[in-house]
Amino acid sequence: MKAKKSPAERPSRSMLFVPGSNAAWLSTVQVYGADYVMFDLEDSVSVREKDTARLLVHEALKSPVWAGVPVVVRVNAINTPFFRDDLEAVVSAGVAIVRLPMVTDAQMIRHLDAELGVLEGKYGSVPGTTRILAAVESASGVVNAVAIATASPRMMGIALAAYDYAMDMHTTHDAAADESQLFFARCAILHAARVAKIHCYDVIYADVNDTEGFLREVAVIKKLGFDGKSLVNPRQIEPLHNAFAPTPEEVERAHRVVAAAVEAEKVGMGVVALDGKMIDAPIIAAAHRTIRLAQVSGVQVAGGVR
Amino acid sequence: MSGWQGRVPTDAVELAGLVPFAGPAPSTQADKDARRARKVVGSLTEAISRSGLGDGDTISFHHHFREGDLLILQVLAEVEALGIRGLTLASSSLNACHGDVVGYIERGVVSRIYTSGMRGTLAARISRGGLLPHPVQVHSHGGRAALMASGELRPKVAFLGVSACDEFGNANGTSGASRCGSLGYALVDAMFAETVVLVTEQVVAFPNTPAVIRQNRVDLIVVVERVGDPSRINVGATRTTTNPRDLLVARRATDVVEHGGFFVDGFSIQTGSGGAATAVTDYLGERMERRGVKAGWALGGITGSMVALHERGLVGRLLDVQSFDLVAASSLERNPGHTIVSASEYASPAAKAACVDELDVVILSALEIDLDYNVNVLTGSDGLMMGASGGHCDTAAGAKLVVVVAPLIRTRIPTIVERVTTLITPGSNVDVLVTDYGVCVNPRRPAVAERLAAAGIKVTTIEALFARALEICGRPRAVETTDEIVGVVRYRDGSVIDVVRAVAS
Amino acid sequence: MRIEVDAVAGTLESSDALVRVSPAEELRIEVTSTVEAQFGAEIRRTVAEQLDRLGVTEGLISVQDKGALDFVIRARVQGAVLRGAQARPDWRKL
Amino acid sequence: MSGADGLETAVEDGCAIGLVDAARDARGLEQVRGLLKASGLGLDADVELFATARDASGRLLACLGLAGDVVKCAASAPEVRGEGVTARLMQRILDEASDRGRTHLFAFTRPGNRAILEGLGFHALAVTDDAVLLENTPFGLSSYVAGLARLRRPGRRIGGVVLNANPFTFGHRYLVERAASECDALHVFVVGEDASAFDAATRLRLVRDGIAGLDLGEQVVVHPGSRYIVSRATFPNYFLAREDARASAAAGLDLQLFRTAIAPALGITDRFVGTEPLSPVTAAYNAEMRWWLAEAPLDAPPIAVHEVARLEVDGEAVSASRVRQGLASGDLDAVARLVPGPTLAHLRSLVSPGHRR
Repeated sequence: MKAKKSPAERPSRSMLFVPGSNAAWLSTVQVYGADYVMFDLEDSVSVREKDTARLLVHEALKSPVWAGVPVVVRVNAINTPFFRDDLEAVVSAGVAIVRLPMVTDAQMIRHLDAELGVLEGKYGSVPGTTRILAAVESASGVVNAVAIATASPRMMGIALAAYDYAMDMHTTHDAAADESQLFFARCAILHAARVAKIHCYDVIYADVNDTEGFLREVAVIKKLGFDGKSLVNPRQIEPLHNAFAPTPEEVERAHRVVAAAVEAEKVGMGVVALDGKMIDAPIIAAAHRTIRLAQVSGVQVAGGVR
Repeated sequence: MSGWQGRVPTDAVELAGLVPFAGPAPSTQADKDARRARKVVGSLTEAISRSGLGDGDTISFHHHFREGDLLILQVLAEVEALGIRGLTLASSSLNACHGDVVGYIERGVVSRIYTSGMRGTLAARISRGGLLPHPVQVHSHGGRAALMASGELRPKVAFLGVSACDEFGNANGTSGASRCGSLGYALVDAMFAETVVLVTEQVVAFPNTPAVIRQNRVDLIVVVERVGDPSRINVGATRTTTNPRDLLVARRATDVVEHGGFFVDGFSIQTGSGGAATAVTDYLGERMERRGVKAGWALGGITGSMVALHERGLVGRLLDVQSFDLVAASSLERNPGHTIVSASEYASPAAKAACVDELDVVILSALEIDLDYNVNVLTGSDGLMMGASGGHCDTAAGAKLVVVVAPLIRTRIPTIVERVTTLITPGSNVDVLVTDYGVCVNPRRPAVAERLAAAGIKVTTIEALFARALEICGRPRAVETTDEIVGVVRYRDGSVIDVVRAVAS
Repeated sequence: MRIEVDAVAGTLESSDALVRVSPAEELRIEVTSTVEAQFGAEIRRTVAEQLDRLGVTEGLISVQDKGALDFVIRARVQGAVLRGAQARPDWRKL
Repeated sequence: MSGADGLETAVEDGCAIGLVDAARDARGLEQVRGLLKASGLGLDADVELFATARDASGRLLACLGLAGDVVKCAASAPEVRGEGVTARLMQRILDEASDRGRTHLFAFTRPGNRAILEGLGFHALAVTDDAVLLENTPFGLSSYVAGLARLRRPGRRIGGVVLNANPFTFGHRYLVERAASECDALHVFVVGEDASAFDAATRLRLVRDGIAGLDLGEQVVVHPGSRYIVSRATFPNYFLAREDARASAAAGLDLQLFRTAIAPALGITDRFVGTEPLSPVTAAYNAEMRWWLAEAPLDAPPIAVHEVARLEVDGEAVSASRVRQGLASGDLDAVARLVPGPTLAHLRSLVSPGHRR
């Protein structure tokens, strides 16, 4: 039986996509410090290479290169002939998280949940430990986001994919030009994620060389409350992490909030105050999040590496 | 009567041992052709003949054109046609473009080589043994100047390729068509060679100032169609890298420079060429602006990236022994703060002062680095020579913070090894290793480790990185060699620090 | 597992390997590698072990290695053999 | 290289890999033709597609062609010569060939490209001063030769004949008969390419049936053709019907393979060939045969070459092209005087109602 660490304890700002057919990337991308790496068996793998990519991903998951790293694998959609084989290939190799694309309703998640249960039994994994990340890429997926997000205890996150969603909405997605067409979908999956207490990932930004546009979009989704974003190139990791890093001032204040809370608890005070203002539980929780984020971002109060 | 005869007493005791004036030498100044013919000869063959080059002599070259050098093979062809054999080929470095030297070795034209490094087929053939009658002497850039100063390496003829010079031999690398920029390595040859032959593409009007190679060191001048192809000085690597691994290593290396203890106003730095090194320079510019720190000077091979920092006012002076790209080459002309240093001034341990001794920070690379931080930049782990000693051990000896950057794994070949195949730079001169898998600090430098840790930089150990590499790659089999010594590695002071043995076939 | 048809898996890109299999009455394995000096023996061991695990006792197997890590070589051998045998993988045995 | 360094890091080459379909992309093909010309190469008519590398502005930097199972017509602009781009082009060609069911490929190129192709999994079969032929498996030729060796016949003097037999005539039969009379055993190879008026299977059948009438029994072995003998791979010009400088180089590869691989496997000591008054390509082939089989300093025993004068009927040499002309003009009576019974029967079936061509 293989036990897995709960993904909720980890930072999850960045999810780096890697084509499951690319041997060089599967051999090297662990060094870039993405919070999650996602091996893709879906869009980036041609139909011709589905079989060999599955084998490559299976072997990669079992290899010492990826030992101890919780890897996400994007399988092909449920209604494709590849789904079952993909799932078996990755669960038999002990995958941590399965990203299911094209999710339109909660039934799909329950189906995946059941399949995972069967395969976990078959291959000796601890039942229920394989987590699910649902990607919604359609109007119905967005509308059903809450049901999807709460459909299984395996759910660790929900993600938006813009290309198909925009087409479904009779529009197009051009991140550099405008993001208003994604506004509703972003809000919808965010609400679903917060209701379900799971992570929420934004769309990819395809133009690797447009750092400015990328950062503009990152600023928008950070403000909205996203946990992170799907990435298509390692070069996007550092700018993303920097953008998500709290400022030294924010970190300092967070430490003071936590210290005040600890002090209040110690002396048995029910009410916590800092600088004459009341601090309630959500503020304390937010302060803990900021400190965690600062720790993974390398930010120190006394101005260290940024 | 010209009025000078009879003025000097022939028997004055006071003049004992002095030679009386015997009349002026016939003047060439009036005759333009005669003036020109003093040095300018019609062909390489004529230059070789007039130089008196004979069997067993030493000929020397510079490698400022790197992969674009066209001179060495031209000269060897002429030398062979003249029936001269058994030469020592002393180039400041040899590159992949010199594969045809193999034939000259086989035919007995070349029998000894002094160089900073080798690559391509020449390197592979020599590494397999049985080709060169005597092992290659591999020296550093500073070490070459020292070998010349000591007299061990004393070229009979230096053939120095320049894009243009005047008829007296005033030359620089910044005029004419094929500009290579600095002529820092060539300056040593011009200083020590018995006969200096400038091979130029063009003779321009006197005086071709500012001259780098000066007329008083030049014996002969020969015009050829091409001496080098400057577009191949930095083949493929002129633009900033987009390779994410290079960028990752560069960012970490920049963190180390920023927090390693020498990032203060007026500091000095050398970064080298290649994707990661160029990226370090770019990142460093951002950090300097953010922190309000300016560098006093930068040394070594100068790149366009470094020129950009200079022009933004972030680096005060550029001391250029070798221009790594055309931007650097042209900057020499327009930026008064960008000046040339000779290999001797740059790095020679025999010089009365060498710039490396004033250097604060150097970024270096490695083909292999062992658990004792010893570095190999000459041989691959398959035992074949494929790199160059360069200024590695010179700068490592001088600089106060020596940062080696390298990917931990190059297509399954771990960079960290138990024992380097060939020792170029002793580990006691290396402070920090930056890889894509993490940063580690030489245990001999606890202060550096503390500073990095205090800044929040995660520091691991070289043993941990080594273990990780083995876990991923498997353990590579040690290279099998024969007893034949094909290379002698000279440390910068001229001592022998290691030997390269032939790879068993 | 018996190789019925010619098949290929993998690529010639750096860090990958190209494996080619053909039907034959004997087992022949040819390996060339850019890291032959350091890892030739280990690669041959991995290939033989994978063929053994897949029950391949005859066929012509050629491996063109471009510095692939062990897991890549395993996957490429599996891929070529399964394609050549027109078979589906047994995930428990791989 | 670097002053302080000794190392350079490879940069991305920045090329985009694409395809030019020779049948559909006239503009792309013209660009390819230009690039080939700049490298001193011609554009072969049988190339179906080219993998191409272009820079960001769309300028063609390198190309690699696929003609059937042969990779050829490789060229690149001076600034991109190197293994990286060739590797990517080759990968694309391998993928495209694989989609068409071709996994066993040959490469026909200049000797200077040999090392690069060997780095891409190809193995050299034959080399001349102008060309090298390679295949992408270490087992191809060796397996073929091992198969041939099982068909060895005993004897001191062993003959070899290669026929296209398009279709089999009395002329071919005469050549076989003469050769057999001088040898202890004779191996007859029938060209395997489907590039002639009669398909390979038909030509092979007509040879076998036509020779059966000679009653030579076990003395003669008729081999189906292979990729290693007068094929598009070993002798492209035979099929391109072209008369340029490559004619000799290409024949040299074919003949070298015959001498170094095929003949030793079967113990062939003598090669027989008809005199060739009509086809210039075949005539050139015969002329080179003597050099490559009997004289060239190769690592294989020399083979004696015998030119056998053509059989004449009605005062004119019998040839397959004469038969095809007779067939085209509907003169079966004339054809009947040129071909053995099985060939005639086949030709009659072609001109019978419902099979008219």
